[in-house]
Amino acid sequence: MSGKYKTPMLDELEKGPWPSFVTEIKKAAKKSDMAEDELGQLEKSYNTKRGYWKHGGIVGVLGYGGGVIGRYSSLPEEFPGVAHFHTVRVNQPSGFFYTTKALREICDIWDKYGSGLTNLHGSTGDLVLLGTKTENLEAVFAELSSRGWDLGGSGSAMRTPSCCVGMARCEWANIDTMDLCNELTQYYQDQLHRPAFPYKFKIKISGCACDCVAAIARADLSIIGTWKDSIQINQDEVRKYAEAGLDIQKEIVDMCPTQCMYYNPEDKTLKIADAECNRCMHCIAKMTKALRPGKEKGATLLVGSKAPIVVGSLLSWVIVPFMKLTPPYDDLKELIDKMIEWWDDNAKPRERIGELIEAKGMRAFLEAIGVPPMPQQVKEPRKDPFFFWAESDFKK
Amino acid sequence: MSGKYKTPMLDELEKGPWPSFVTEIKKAAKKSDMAEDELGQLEKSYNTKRGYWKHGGIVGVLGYGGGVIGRYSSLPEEFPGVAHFHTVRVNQPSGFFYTTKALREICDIWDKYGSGLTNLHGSTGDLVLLGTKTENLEAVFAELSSRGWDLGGSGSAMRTPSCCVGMARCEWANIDTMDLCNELTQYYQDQLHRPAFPYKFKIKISGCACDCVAAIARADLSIIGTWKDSIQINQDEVRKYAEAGLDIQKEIVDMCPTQCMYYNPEDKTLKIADAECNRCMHCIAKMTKALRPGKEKGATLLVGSKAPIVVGSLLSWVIVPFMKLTPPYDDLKELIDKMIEWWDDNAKPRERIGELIEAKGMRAFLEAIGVPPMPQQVKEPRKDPFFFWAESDFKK
Amino acid sequence: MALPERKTDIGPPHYEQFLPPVIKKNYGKWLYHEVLSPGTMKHVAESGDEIYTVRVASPRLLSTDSIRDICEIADKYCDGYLRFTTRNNIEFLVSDKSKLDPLVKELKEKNYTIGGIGPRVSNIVHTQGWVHCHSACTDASGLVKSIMDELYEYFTEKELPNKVRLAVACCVNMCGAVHCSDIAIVAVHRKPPVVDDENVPKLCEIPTTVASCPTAAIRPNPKTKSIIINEERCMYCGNCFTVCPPISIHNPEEDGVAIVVGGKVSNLRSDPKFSKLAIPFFYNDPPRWPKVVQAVKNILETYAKHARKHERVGEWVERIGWERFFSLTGIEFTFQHIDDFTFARDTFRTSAAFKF
Amino acid sequence: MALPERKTDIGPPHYEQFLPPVIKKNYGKWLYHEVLSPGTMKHVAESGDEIYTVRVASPRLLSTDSIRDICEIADKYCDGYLRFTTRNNIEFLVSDKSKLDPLVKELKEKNYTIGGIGPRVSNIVHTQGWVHCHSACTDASGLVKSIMDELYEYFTEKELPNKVRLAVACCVNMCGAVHCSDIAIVAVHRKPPVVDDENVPKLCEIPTTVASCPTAAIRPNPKTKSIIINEERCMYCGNCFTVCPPISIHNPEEDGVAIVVGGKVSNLRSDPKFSKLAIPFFYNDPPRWPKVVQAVKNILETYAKHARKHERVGEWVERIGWERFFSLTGIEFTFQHIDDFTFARDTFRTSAAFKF
Ligand code: SRM
Ligand code: SRM
Ligand code: SRM
Ligand code: SRM
Ligand code: SF4
Ligand code: SF4
Ligand code: SF4
Ligand code: SF4
Ligand code: SF4
Ligand code: SF4
Ligand code: SF4
Ligand code: SF4
Repeated sequence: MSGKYKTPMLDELEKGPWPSFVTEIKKAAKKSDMAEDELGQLEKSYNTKRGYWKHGGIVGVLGYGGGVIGRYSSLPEEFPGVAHFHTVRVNQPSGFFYTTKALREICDIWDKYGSGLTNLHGSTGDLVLLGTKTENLEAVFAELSSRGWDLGGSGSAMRTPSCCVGMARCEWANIDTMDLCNELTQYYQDQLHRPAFPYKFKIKISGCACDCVAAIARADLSIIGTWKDSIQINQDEVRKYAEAGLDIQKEIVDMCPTQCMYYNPEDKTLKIADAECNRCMHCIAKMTKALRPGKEKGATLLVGSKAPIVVGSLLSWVIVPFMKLTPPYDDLKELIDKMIEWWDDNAKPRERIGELIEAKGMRAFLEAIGVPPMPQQVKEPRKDPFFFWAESDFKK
Repeated sequence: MSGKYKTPMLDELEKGPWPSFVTEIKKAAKKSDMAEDELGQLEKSYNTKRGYWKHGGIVGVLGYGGGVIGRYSSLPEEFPGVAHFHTVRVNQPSGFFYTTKALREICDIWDKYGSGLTNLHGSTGDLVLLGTKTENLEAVFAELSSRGWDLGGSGSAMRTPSCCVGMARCEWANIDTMDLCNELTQYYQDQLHRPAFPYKFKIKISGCACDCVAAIARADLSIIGTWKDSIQINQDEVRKYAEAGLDIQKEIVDMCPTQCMYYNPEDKTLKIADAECNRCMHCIAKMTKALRPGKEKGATLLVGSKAPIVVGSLLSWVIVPFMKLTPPYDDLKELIDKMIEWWDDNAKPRERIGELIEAKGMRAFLEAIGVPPMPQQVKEPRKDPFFFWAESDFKK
Repeated sequence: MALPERKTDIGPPHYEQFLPPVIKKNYGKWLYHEVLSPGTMKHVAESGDEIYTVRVASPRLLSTDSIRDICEIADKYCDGYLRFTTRNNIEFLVSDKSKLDPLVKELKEKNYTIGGIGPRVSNIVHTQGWVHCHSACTDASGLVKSIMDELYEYFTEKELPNKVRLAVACCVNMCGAVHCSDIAIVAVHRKPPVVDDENVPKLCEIPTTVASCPTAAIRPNPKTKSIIINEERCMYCGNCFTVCPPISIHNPEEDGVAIVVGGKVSNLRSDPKFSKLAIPFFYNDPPRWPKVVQAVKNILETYAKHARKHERVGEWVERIGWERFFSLTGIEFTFQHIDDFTFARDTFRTSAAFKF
Repeated sequence: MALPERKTDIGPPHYEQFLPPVIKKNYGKWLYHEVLSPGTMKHVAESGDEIYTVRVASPRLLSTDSIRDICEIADKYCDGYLRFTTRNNIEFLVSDKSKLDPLVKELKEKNYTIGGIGPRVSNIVHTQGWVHCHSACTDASGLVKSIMDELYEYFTEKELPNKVRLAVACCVNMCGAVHCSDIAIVAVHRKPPVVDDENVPKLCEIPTTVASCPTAAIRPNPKTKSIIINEERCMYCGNCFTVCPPISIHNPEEDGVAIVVGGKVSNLRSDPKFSKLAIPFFYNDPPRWPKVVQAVKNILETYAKHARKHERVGEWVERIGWERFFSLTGIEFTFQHIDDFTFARDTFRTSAAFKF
């Protein structure tokens, strides 16, 4: 099928050393006329500087309200292969680990029923199968689900949770991100597949304050591993770092945000005033052989981050400074349920939980979920002396 | 007249080492029944935990719309001496300098026509004469003005400008705060005495970034002296500070916010990367014999600060990062006139200029007064990609 | 007795006539200053000339007799020249060095309070209170006197890490610099105002009254031609009362004061800062507000103990973090501390790095 | 051909089945890691076991054939185990140290791009663009390819002061982490949308459409049963178009991209930060957007030259001040940079201390 379109613009993007998405589309176009028409339409976009996709209609698989993004070309006659070009969001395994066997199975299914194009992965975390026709959706789903795969979220639903690699390959994980991610995904299957929320709800889980899944910036619930006790110091390794030429004073101590570290260049030892440490991870990250997180591990729960529309972009806000997290995570699930219930009861359509908290006030949210006020929840107390008193505050 | 009231509550406030305002009221009460009834009413307030003043009616002197704060007791029968108890705001001389002769003249007038109570000074800066009757106002004004005194501002008017001591007794003054304060006060006499603005407009002037008149926090226009070139260093004096035991590294260099200072403990010399200095004044303040502001002097103009009502308290915003200020300050006057004109044209009643700028956008204000956008006007650029394009922006 | 002829729009007297000759001569040519004691300093000019300043506390509310007493002293030691500071202290300006010690001696004999220069507590900037303002929800002067009696030695003697600026405002109009003070007290109401529906239509402009509310809690009541307050939304600021007298906000039983901390206006080291809520409420407790006084002292002394030299209160708190401010001072953190006004969002913590 | 029986609500496959045995064994017991080269690292467990990772760039948009190619390599060197990173790179997981070098060799031979580990540029997080999204106002993949070709050696080799996270979003919905990236590109419109009054009433919910506007620029039009846009207030975000298709925001002549900088999500040293506007506009200039590419490179290299070791872009900018960012990069400061959205106030400078 290849060669149907001249693509001088896109061909430019096959030059240069970075792997080319154009090459990928061309590869797929060799086997799929969907991919080929994608190529043609895209070349046209490059010439006219505009997209040719219509607003997605609602398409999906039986019994599910999400997991498929409907997409139609606005030029179906010119590019019939992409007249329908829906994406299928396949829920990735926690941590994005695969065997080649599993990946090949998915490729085979997708060659048969789709464009042969994928995204590994979508920004939320799904394994995205890019472009198929309405009539193939049920087949794709049957093939996938019978092999153990399920769809991810879309629409006003729980969205596919995701997490960093955590304990699988990282020495700093304070919580089992992959297990927790898997557990929550399973626990929220119904909410994931049948959109019934005011808007989307995303969960992301990082094992420590490095936040390698960018949870704090793009999840309605951001779970970030941390510890309560003292950083574990191996003074032998401290000495070795010093001897290997690390300028501990300058690169570590002086960059510690709480200024709670003391380095003695005489005997090459390091001290930390742990009560003042805010567990930012800088020193640990730069001296991983010498320093390790403490032993009393758990997570901070933060709520509300999202992209800019409507009220401006949000980072998540600390709600629970520290929570122990052990399977089956019942406390956590109960708390999330309460958050969602309050949100569901109070939000307007298309209002994210962060926007609702801002609209109703943090107090309303905390009281609804039963979390007391704590200074860790704020950067600083309010400035203007404009504050409310509830009847209950007068009692004492 | 003294002894009319038992004041056990207030008597408590004559104990202790700090000078007592109660003693002052009692002193005045010996001569004035106004002051005596003030004492009685205040004791009542101390017992009942509430004030007994009514909302001020409009009172004043002929031809003026301000300068007097009308005040009436809500218990005129019980305390007839304060049935009327208006304050007269006398415009203080720049820098709060006086001769004893001048002060005594005022005291004499006030003993004759008022309560004998004063505030030296009011928060805005006026010499406040506290408490007289409506029928005395003209007499007070005639006595004062014939001796060279005039009233300060009140109501929706230009308010009495004030300034730090500046060049009169401070080595750091970059501008002649007292001359400028006097010049602007004179220039705005009409606006000061005849309220015709949407709300109050305050001007405060500090000679350097120490801001000893708190201009940045409580003036619609805050003028703060600064310089453009390099801090003048006297290395001999640096050495003397070091020899006298000042820990220059710790107390000066390490506390410099821009980290632009370098101290050589060997030869006890100090270097400053002046382009990176933000002229915060820390080093100069702590080493006044060794360091002096640069020679190219002028001021930063900031706009908008005020108390919390209605939109929350504001600090002033940088509008003009640097302006040379030489008498008769025509550029500055012209610019202030433009600010006030725009404010006057656009504000709702009781809307301060800072509130208006926020409501209309900084661009509207800057364009109206002819000041270009500059990074010094912001702490940081906007975050969300929500911005406007004017037709004029497309031209280039 | 005939009144002298009035003049208008003459403005204040020109300051020059009030300057001591040594200041006039060295105007703009000062070289450096030295703090000689907590209440005295000398400024040295490029010419070598010197001027000595003696700073004395003032209650600000002064009787004419006290002013005359001060004048007498200034005549004796200062050739009749004196000034007041922007924080309402009195400054005796001594041109003749030999008069410095005698001046100090006489001031001490007469029980004047000398101090306030350098890294100390200076006079408290404050407002009218029950002495003169209809809006007052506490008495400013009484609070100031009670606090300064307790902090006396921090004015006259003891050093602190840096200057500590205190302020008191008797209502949220905040006619001082409470919103940018190291430690400040602001009086607050806690109950919605009561509306006198009969007088509101007579005395108030309804649109102005509606617009006066920061939380949009007020709407017109077409029936009564008065207004209705949504009590749920009201946070008792009293601005409606300011623009419309028949709306009464005073409630002696539930009025009181809040303490805010950490503000500054100087630009040294760090940017000017707003004060933040430390303690949301104390009942008015005249004549001496003992709990308020102790709370202020506790904050001041916690600062004195933990801050680094040259750190202002707000700089110290920002270095250690607000969570640590609360644990070090032992102040309880409440729902009132969490902002819910317009810019609340920016005060929520967006970081997993904090102290326990 | 009969389809297999479908199952529902089974969720994703359990991750355990995809873990290499050495990971299963040492799960949660890793001790430390070492970066061996810009694209390889080893993790050492408490048991002494090791696992080697080789990171390879991916365009993210992958054909099934390419996935199969990758699988083939993973079979050969990794016992069939591999993973993808949160930034869409491929990670080959090598349990047998002896296979590391041969793997790297084969990858190089096959022109795979190895790198992205340590203080470097990693893969650009991006979105659909013209490839798949109706909302796209630029093409994300083309921008990514053009930029990464130019920054190639910052992925494969050159060190930077710290990690630099890039992102591209094809509209302000920002389906990536543009709002918290070191350097990011976001596509923007510059003209108000055009309303198709005939179809709006048929296809849209008017209240939802009105509510969708961040600047309250939309009001219902009772006459046409459609809506009216106040063009003065519109800042072209396109959210009305998202909820109501007959409102057309695309304008190929005036659409383009903005560059934002200084964001981060990690908590190391400083709190997570939002990205801020650096350059408000470039015209779309496919296929290679040369001016955008150069602008990104200029910012990156200015950072590389001036930042201290371990400083992220935002930390560097905050240390030197935004005024200095503009002077060092030579970027023009415009009215667009000055915030006028809800929280504008907090971005205005409230200090007399700044650099010229
Ligand atoms: C596919 C994906 C981008 C990608 O190339 O990876 C994507 C694509 C779309 N996003 Fe997204 N979003 C994707 C991750 C995100 C993320 C990042 C994340 O989840 O971590 C965000 C920012 C975080 C957030 O949720 O705020 C994001 C914020 C949005 C928004 C703005 C939501 C908001 O509250 O501001 C919209 C608008 C909407 O929902 O109407 C949106 C809407 C869309 C729609 C459905 C377009 C629309 O207006 O309905 C896009 C479909 C494109 C297409 O045709 O394929 N997408 N979207 C990502 C999902 C793949 C996956 O499932 O793994
Ligand atoms: C006398 C004085 C307090 C003092 O004890 O020193 C004072 C007293 C009053 N102020 Fe003030 N303000 C005084 C300086 C200030 C300051 C400080 C300053 O000017 O540096 C402020 C904060 C800065 C500002 O302007 O925002 C201030 C902010 C207010 C406000 C709130 C204005 C706002 O926009 O938020 C009001 C309310 C109003 O205007 O209706 C107010 C209103 C009042 C009124 C007129 C009461 C009212 O509601 O009408 C008070 C009269 C009290 C009385 O009966 O004596 N006063 N007022 C100060 C004036 C003396 C002088 O002329 O020197
Ligand atoms: C006399 C006075 C100016 C006037 O025109 O009246 C004045 C005079 C001086 N100030 Fe001030 N300041 C005066 C109010 C202020 C204010 C305004 C206020 O408090 O409302 C401030 C801003 C306070 C704030 O940030 O909240 C102020 C912040 C400073 C600073 C900055 C301190 C800091 O590190 O933040 C210095 C520098 C220093 O202390 O090293 C300073 C330094 C000075 C010097 C040393 C300047 C000089 O070389 O003469 C003067 C004597 C210092 C002293 O009192 O310790 N002056 N100074 C004011 C005395 C008020 C009083 O009675 O206590
Ligand atoms: C593989 C991956 C996790 C995953 O589940 O896929 C990962 C893995 C590691 N990260 Fe990360 N990070 C990964 C995404 C992130 C992200 C998320 C993102 O970029 O969207 C962040 C937050 C970025 C931000 O702040 O904007 C992130 C911020 C860090 C940091 C903090 C850097 C800093 O100083 O701000 C460290 C610590 C360090 O580099 O010293 C770190 C350190 C690490 C370590 C060293 C942890 C360890 O001991 O294994 C891992 C290898 C480092 C490397 O790649 O240089 N990782 N790391 C992700 C690789 C993405 C990629 O392909 O490049
Ligand atoms: S977030 Fe922490 S635990 Fe997770 S991969 Fe990154 S560094 Fe490791
Ligand atoms: S984790 Fe961060 S705050 Fe704690 S000691 Fe290390 S660098 Fe300092
Ligand atoms: S503001 Fe500056 S110039 Fe004015 S008195 Fe204070 S230190 Fe001196
Ligand atoms: S004035 Fe401030 S910024 Fe400049 S060198 Fe001195 S301490 Fe540093
Ligand atoms: S703060 Fe309030 S009560 Fe006190 S003087 Fe000002 S307006 Fe009056
Ligand atoms: S007291 Fe303040 S918040 Fe309450 S109704 Fe009046 S203006 Fe509104
Ligand atoms: S950023 Fe906008 S255009 Fe790009 S995929 Fe997301 S919704 Fe579509
Ligand atoms: S494009 Fe955005 S700002 Fe403009 S009308 Fe639509 S929703 Fe409002």
